Amino acid sequence: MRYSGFQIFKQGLTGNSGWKPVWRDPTPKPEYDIIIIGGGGHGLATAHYLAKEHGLTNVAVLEKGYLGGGNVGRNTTIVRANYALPGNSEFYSHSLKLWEGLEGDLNYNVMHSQRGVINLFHSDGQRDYAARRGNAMINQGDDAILLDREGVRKHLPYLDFDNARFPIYGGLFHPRGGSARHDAVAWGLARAADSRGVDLIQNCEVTGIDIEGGRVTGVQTTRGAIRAKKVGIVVAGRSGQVAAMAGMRLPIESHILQAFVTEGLKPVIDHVVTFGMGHFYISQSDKGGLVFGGDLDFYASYAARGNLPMAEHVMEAAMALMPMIGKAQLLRSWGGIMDMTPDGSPIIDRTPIEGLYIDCGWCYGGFKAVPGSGFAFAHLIAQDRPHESATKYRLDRFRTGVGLMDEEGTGSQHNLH
Amino acid sequence: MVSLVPKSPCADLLPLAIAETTVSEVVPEAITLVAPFKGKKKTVSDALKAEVGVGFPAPGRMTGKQDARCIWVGPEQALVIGPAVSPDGAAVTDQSDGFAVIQITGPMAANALARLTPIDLRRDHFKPGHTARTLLNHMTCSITRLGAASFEILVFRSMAKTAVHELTEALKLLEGRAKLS
Amino acid sequence: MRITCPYCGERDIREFTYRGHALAIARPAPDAGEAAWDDYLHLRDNPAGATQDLWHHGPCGAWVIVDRDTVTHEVAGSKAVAEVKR
Amino acid sequence: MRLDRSGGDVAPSLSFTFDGETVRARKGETVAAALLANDIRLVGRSFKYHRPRGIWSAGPEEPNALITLGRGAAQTPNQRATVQEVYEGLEVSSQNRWPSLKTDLLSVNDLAAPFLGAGFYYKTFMWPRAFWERVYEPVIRRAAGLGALSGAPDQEPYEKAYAHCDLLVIGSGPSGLMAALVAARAGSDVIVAEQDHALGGRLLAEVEEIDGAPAADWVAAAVAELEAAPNVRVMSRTTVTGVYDQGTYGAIERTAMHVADPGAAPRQTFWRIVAKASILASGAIERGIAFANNDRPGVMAAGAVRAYANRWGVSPGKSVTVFANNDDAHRTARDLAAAGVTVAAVIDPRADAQAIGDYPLFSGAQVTGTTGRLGLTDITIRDASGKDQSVWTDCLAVSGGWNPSVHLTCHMNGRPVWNEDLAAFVPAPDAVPGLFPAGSADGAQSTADCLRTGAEAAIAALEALGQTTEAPALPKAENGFTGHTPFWLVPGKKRAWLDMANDVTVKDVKLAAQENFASVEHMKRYTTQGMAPDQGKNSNVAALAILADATGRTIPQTGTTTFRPPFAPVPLSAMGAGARGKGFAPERFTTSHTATEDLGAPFVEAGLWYRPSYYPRAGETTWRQSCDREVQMVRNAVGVADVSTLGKIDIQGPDAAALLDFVYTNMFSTLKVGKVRYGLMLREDGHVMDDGTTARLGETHYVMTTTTAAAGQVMQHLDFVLQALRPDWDVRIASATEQWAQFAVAGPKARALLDVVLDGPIDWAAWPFMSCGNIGVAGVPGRLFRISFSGEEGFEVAVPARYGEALYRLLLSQASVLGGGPYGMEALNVLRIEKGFITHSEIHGRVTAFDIGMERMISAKKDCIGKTMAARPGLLDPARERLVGLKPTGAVKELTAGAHLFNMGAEAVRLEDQGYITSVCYSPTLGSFLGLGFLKSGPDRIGETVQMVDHLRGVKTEVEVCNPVFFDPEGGRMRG
Repeated sequence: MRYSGFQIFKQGLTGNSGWKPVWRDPTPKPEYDIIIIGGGGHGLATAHYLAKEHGLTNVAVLEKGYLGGGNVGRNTTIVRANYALPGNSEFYSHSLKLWEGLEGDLNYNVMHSQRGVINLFHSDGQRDYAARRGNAMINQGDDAILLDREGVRKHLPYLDFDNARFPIYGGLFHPRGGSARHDAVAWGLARAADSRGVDLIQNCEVTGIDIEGGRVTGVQTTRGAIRAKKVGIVVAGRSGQVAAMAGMRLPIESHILQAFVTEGLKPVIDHVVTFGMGHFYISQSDKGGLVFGGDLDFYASYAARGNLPMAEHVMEAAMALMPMIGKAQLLRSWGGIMDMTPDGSPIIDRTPIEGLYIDCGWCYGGFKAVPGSGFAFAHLIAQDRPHESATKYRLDRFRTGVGLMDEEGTGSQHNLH
Repeated sequence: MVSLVPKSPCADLLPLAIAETTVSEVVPEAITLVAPFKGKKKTVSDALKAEVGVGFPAPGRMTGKQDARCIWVGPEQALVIGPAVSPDGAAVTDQSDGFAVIQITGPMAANALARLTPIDLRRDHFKPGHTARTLLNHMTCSITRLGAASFEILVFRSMAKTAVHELTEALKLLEGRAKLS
Repeated sequence: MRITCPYCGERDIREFTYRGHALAIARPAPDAGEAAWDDYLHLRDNPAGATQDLWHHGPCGAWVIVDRDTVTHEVAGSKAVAEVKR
Repeated sequence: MRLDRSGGDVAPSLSFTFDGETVRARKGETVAAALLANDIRLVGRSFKYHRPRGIWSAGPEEPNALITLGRGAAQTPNQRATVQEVYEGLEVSSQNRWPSLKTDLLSVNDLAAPFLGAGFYYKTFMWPRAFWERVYEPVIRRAAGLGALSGAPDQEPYEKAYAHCDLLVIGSGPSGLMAALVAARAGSDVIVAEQDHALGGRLLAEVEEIDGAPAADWVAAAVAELEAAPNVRVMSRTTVTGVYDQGTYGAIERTAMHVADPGAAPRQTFWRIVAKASILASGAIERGIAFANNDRPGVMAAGAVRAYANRWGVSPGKSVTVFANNDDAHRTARDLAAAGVTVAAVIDPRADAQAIGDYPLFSGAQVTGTTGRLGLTDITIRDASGKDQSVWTDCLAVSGGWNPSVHLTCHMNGRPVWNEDLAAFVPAPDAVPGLFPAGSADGAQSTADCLRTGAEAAIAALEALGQTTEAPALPKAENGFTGHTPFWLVPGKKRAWLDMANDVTVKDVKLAAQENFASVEHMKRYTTQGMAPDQGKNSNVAALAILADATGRTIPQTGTTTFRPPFAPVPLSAMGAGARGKGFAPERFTTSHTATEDLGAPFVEAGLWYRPSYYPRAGETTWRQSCDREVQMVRNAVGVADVSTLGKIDIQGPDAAALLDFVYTNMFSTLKVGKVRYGLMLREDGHVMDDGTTARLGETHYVMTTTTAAAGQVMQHLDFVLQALRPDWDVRIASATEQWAQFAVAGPKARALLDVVLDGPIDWAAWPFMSCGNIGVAGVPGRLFRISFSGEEGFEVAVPARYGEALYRLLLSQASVLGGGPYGMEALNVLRIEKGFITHSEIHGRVTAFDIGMERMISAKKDCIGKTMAARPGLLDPARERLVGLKPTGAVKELTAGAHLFNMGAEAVRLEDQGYITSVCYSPTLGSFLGLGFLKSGPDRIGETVQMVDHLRGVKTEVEVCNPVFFDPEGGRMRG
């Protein structure tokens, strides 16, 4: 069923009884060409692009809970392509281009809004690094504008310019950056994949990976064994557990990242704003809630809930940067499980087991990567060679030291990125 | 020959009094960090007793009194506040100028600290003579309970202004709260 | 979360910084080989459940090994690294 | 209207305004009570359809009556009229309406409702693409949201505080009070947190007796006992908002929101309460019934109607009706009738319902509709025989039963358990370690049960803390009104609201099921049910029941969404209290700060420190003029700079040398006493962590210098090495950064300046380059290091910090005699770039010793941190970006930091990228811009010309690749 304003009008006149299910609830088949473990954003995008780009539809996505129930459903919805280092640069650039066509591609309004991202800097040194990054963005063909203090003031007059502990020197403005409605991304991708014949199987937890002679042959699940020629693992914070089923140990430690939303407010913040000194980022959703977050809680955890000190730190950063939001009230906080790598950049690669592929290590930058990651992972699985946008996301780079992408420069400690 | 005029960390900041609670600076003769080498704790403790009459404290404890006291500040580390000491068997580091020593005394003292430090300050949990390495809002500090309503706080010298600001703000808010009908 | 510093007693986690898995204290020999070093610095069991990790109690300077559950955040115990390694 | 009650009611004594109209009120009332007392039912407009809305509840769960307080910078949106206490002069405004509450243009949305069902926006607004940001989204954003922020900074005072106790009692209804009494009498350290200003909970709202006297008497006695007990702290107006690990609770106290002139008191206080155990006595929240147009002002929760009547002496209507599936709600009719209010009808879907008073009862009946544009005027009753009749009523009290307030038990991922008997979720056992639910929060149905379970929970909690307590004699209390039959909705075609706050109706939930958003999480997210300010407190269970029905599952099969912190909204200014302006992070001041301020130097932040940028002199109009002068001053005479911010770590012990050999790449055990050596420190992953000089003051005594930025990290690193890796070493380390005020004295006249300041005479021959030692400084014991970060003959002189300001002033006054003076960070930066000295601009965390040309500093004779991993093949690739010097040679003579490098003739795109520039300066010494940067195979390309492109600043030039040491490469000036 095609969605459109006309369809809404038509259905509205007929009691809205004609809307069809957005996806089927298929029973798992005994065998698929490809199994994708994980029905989050990246898994659904992988399924979508396998079907759309490679014509592979004998594919199942196995999700232990509900579709889109992982980090794609609990994040601060920021979409951007503003990285400094090769590897990340071309990947996120490609992902952003996919975002720009995603609604047409999916026939689903994911509310991708290019409202602009402004990264503030607070010293000469930070400015120089922002300039290096901004120039890398333009080298890549993306957009970046270096704002001075007055330039920032024009866009964000409500910041504390008078008495800030860390004065605002300027900002790196990325006009094509923005946000999107997170759940809609998952649903739109799921609907598109389902419509092309991919089986999306919910409440189906993978409990084992079958390997024979160094080759993957299928998976064990809570709904029985399913055979497959190829298996892709895309399970974010749970990567360690699923990889262990195949006898692998990953360069990943799972951490909690909290996010926060206030009660609905009339529009006050147009952009996505980030505060470098406070590890704070904020935007306002179309419903009016201020959506914001900060740093990791810093300790390994699967609890999907945060602790107070970091929550307080985030509120303090908010008050330091933009005291005009002081009277907004925190409505809800939540935590996602982040698959942190030793350099803060992801992995899309083959594994030592033939036919088994992995896409993980998105740290807390996974949302904006959803289409790019799905596209590249689908390409890798379908063609058994990396897509040109993701050639550097190698699993062995930590061992070899080749092509590390440590954007933060904090080194091989998982929680510091 | 010129001579250098000393200036204490809180010279321009203290004393002050809010809501019958006073915040004042103490400038001890010396502050010495004493860190016994391996197996030398007893030797060092004896030496300190001989030198200034206070033994090396157990974790979380202060030994001695106002004129010469020794407060635990970390594993195998204590600060002797009072006369300068140089016991054998320990790494000795002069910290006389490294810390701002602030005392807060009065009915609001404990309440003000309860705005700033996450430790349990209840009387039966943190008694006179107890000391803690902890936080004063975002700063690391050492807090020692001197009496029922009296505490000594050590913060890095460079942060004296922030520490005094934090205490002042806490006291002002408490005073405002007390005035609510 | 609250963690017990072996010297200072139970404290709010805001007094601590986290380092990672406690395996960090078992530094391989310089010639242990590529795999051992990769294990040490990068690869993790990343357990969903009981783990041992390393925390630094900033105010007193102690490094602490904490037995903790990554799913429930239950803290089963802690000890000073210096004691473990002695 | 106000009820004419005998007893203590006082006449309204104060006034406030609602949308500009004056309203008379009694002290202690909520805004909602006062509005109802004045027959004001229309209070706001709904989120999506802009439907007229009134007051639903009498507590913090209120979904409809959200108001804005005050104006200007004090404007506070989204406050609950049912919580906010009135005070003289309070300004209250309604929200989400334009131009006025009664005439709201966007109420046109209500007419378009068939086209605005759940998730409609996902299906449209996609074409043309550019219209989303430009047209559709701005319109949607303007229409959405509830209240508005003023846009001005919140300058009012807020605070944060900590509290500790043995037992935290959350809520002070019968179970909370009983629990608190038991624990208090047992001598336990108790905190009672109550969101209301008065303790008592539902006992304040019901007509009941305890021990044969009005319940209020029992409450008063209990409160008096608790307040008198030295081991009890009563915190009223305090809502526990979150449960965190190991007995940590967040709570928000509305400290001074109820007074006209709060003075310096905090408006709100965010508490962190640490409790060994807690009692969850948070009560229950009444749920509604879904029927057509059940959202009109005047449709209220039955318990709320009783609260207004019994507690505040206010009847929300003149002719009240009741629609309920339970006995408890019949009390509403009984109490109002007793107060002299007309009770027009009680409609109970249970065929066997019995009246408990003198009122018309329609058993086996339902309410099928309501009318009244801006407030309820009539309801339609379908009686047991199926006959409809209309009844005039201005207040319909609705009850679909009660939901235990299990929210806090979900904060640690506990999933509440469906109790079929209660038709409600109750807390899962052990959902939160140390938390004991009691009373109606745990499903208790009567006051007697609440008192009993409160006592039992306290006994259990104390036992968990190792304390045995006798069971107390329980007061005798009400034990009835427990009959109920689940009843969720009245079938019909019209919209029946579930989540009034977010305008989610039964149709929306059914549409979600129809479209296979069948998971409860999908339904919630698709319809937005439960995502409004009340977070589903009023609607979750009913929505779930309807979803379960629509998908052919039971409620337990359907599952629940989860409640997350905070339980009640917390203003950011309270949770972020103290962080405005300079309060965000501690400020660190050097001893020379005041003297530097006196000279008019602007400061820059260096970590938490403030350091001078430059020292403007008369006639200088730009920073460059000052900087150039200061550089030349150092090169030609003498300059003085405060370098106290650099980390200084005292290292003592028999194994001090071994430690240094292990943490630095190069050798320190071979350093002679009285000498200083530059050291490079790696992270274990082989990248550079920090650099600095270390001096050997004695055989077993070193003092290490770190950069300002890395001081804390290095200290922690050394602690780690000593405790975790080499506990066998006997070494003690201590931060001595704050003990010393240290000043760089650099330039050809440095000795001349020091001759005046140091206790002399000095035999300079005994102070060669890289030497150090103790020395008298103007009569004070100090230290002298002969080191240089400027390339000139340089010293750093240190004195105990108390003398810092005096020494700084002395150095400056004596320097000026020699044509010298102070220099700031800008000049310091130029001096070091001229010499090719690196800072964290270069060692930015991604570079190795190899990258900065220092691979030879990794001693082959020993192991050190980072050595093994630095030898990974990828880190030794000659084609890596490696440190070089850069000089402009093209038409444009400028360099910019952050620019990228490309081969001549190459396009400035990623695939052609050859490197980037990290530091630049204008060198007045060499009359040119100079840069440091990283270039692929850099050191192999000295002499080559490459292009520099800075797209952002529009600068493009040709640059010559050169040795990074631009000035005095042999170092003759430094060695003197």
